[in-house]
Amino acid sequence: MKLLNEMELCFESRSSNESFARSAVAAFIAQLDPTVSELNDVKTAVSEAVTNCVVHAYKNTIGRITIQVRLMEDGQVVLKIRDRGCGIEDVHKAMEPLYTTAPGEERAGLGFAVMQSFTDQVQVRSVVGKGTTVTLKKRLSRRVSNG
Amino acid sequence: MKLLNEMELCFESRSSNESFARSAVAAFIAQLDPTVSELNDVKTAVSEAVTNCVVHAYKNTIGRITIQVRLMEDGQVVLKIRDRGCGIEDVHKAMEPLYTTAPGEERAGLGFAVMQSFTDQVQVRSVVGKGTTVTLKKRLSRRVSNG
Amino acid sequence: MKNKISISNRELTYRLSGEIDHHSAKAARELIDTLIQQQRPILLRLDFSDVGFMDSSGIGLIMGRYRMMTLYGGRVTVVNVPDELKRMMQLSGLGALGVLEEKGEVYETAE
Amino acid sequence: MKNKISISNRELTYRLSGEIDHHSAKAARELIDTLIQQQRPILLRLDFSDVGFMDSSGIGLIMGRYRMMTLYGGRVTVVNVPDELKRMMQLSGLGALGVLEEKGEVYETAE
Ligand SMILES: Nc1ncnc2c1ncn2[C@@H]1O[C@H](COP(=O)(O)OP(=O)(O)O)[C@@H](O)[C@H]1O
Ligand SMILES: Nc1ncnc2c1ncn2[C@@H]1O[C@H](COP(=O)(O)OP(=O)(O)O)[C@@H](O)[C@H]1O
Repeated sequence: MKLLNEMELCFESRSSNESFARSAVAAFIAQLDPTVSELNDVKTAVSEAVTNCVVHAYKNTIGRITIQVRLMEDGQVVLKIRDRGCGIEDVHKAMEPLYTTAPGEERAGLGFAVMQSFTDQVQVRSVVGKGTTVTLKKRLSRRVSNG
Repeated sequence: MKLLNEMELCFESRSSNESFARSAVAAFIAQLDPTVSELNDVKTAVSEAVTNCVVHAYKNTIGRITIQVRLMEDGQVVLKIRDRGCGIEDVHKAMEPLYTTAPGEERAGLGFAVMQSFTDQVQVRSVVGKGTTVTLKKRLSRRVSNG
Repeated sequence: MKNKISISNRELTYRLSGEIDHHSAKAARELIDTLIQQQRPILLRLDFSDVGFMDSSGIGLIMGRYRMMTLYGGRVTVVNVPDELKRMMQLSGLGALGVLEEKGEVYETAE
Repeated sequence: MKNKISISNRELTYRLSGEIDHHSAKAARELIDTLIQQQRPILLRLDFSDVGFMDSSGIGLIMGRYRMMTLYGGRVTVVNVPDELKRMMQLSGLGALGVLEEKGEVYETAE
């Protein structure tokens, strides 16, 4: 499938960057003329993945988060959210709804569940001590352009 | 001066990315609570610098554009817009108002003049055949936070 | 303009606004918890009318307040959830705790 | 809703909207030029009421239409420039060409 456009975003794991990250991704995919609901889905999933880097991957430290976004010709959006943080020991368990290692910080354990519900596909690659890459795929409805 | 926050953005020199680039920068500096007019100034200057990469640096080809944004503690925003395109032979001449090498494409020759008028400082480093880096500095008024 | 906070008959209503994420939830949490401790309401009403975006941090925010109110013998109710946030609320299982006002009276904070 | 395009008495009014940059100026330019060639107006009125953002590509757009209209013996006038765009217009020197409607009548495109 042909790549239409691509961007990469790199920023520090400060919580004030959570809203920046999802706004920047939204501004980029706006090119595909998504519906309001599709845009909201992508923003929500990105917000979950970025928050996980801030809260879990770089707990108590500041590290770098990278987001790569690719827009494909068929309307598919491929997002990679990457950190070089602590990594996840048991990815399968981490992805279970309500599982969280940070209940004290009022994490609901729903981050991965939300990503799964709001996108078409979620892939997690993680190496303990090296970091985590979450890949999200979502197909946007292509609307007939009238101009 | 202490660095508060930093991000880097990398994207292809497609004209459809011009609006994405200025929106992403605006979303990032929103943290400093700029006035509407300051936000508009920064967006305008970024739009000029990015358009120059699309139109001049990578004329007829697609290359990579990088934007680095740093937010300093005193409210200063430092923006670097970098391309690896054709470079500028005579920077001094290029910066003269109304000078343009692309009148056929309806460039008004005002890009640098606008950057200068809408920010506090413009620096250009360019090597022919290697590329150009434009550094823009703008001090935002710090407003007393009430919450 | 509706009030952000209204207190009467030991009912505390807090109207959230803007985007709720991990960053913004922190400030809301601190303010609400201070109010709960000062006022000791028997009902905490969280009004979502003006929330334009929310990720699962919003669920954590509700759950945390639910725990606190239960501890003090009170209850929590979540009202005026915009359509865009309904899927998130459903996914959360909050419904099972009985905190989501299904339709009920249209509640408005004092003018 | 005002019309985007209105033509009467050989006056062509075109209401731009949204953000004008190098990317979006291209589409506007093509449409306006087609209209000029078909309609041969003696006055082209560019209405900026609904323009929320503009970089120097907007100046290039005006200058290009100015050249074309002058070639055909007509003129260009720029109306309803929002405050945020005034600095850009001033900087451009367009004032010297006499295309900027200073205050003048409040012009509105047909309902
Ligand atoms: N990027 C990451 N780096 C390290 N650990 C992570 C990362 N993302 C998720 N985790 C782990 O997976 C668990 C479940 O994540 P999630 O479903 O998003 O819930 P929550 O963020 O609410 O804890 C987290 O509690 C954490 O232990
Ligand atoms: N990033 C760049 N790479 C190569 N040449 C550039 C770049 N930016 C500007 N220039 C040169 O400088 C000239 C003046 O630029 P500018 O003032 O922005 O006006 P305009 O973009 O309207 O031509 C351009 O016409 C071009 O020749």
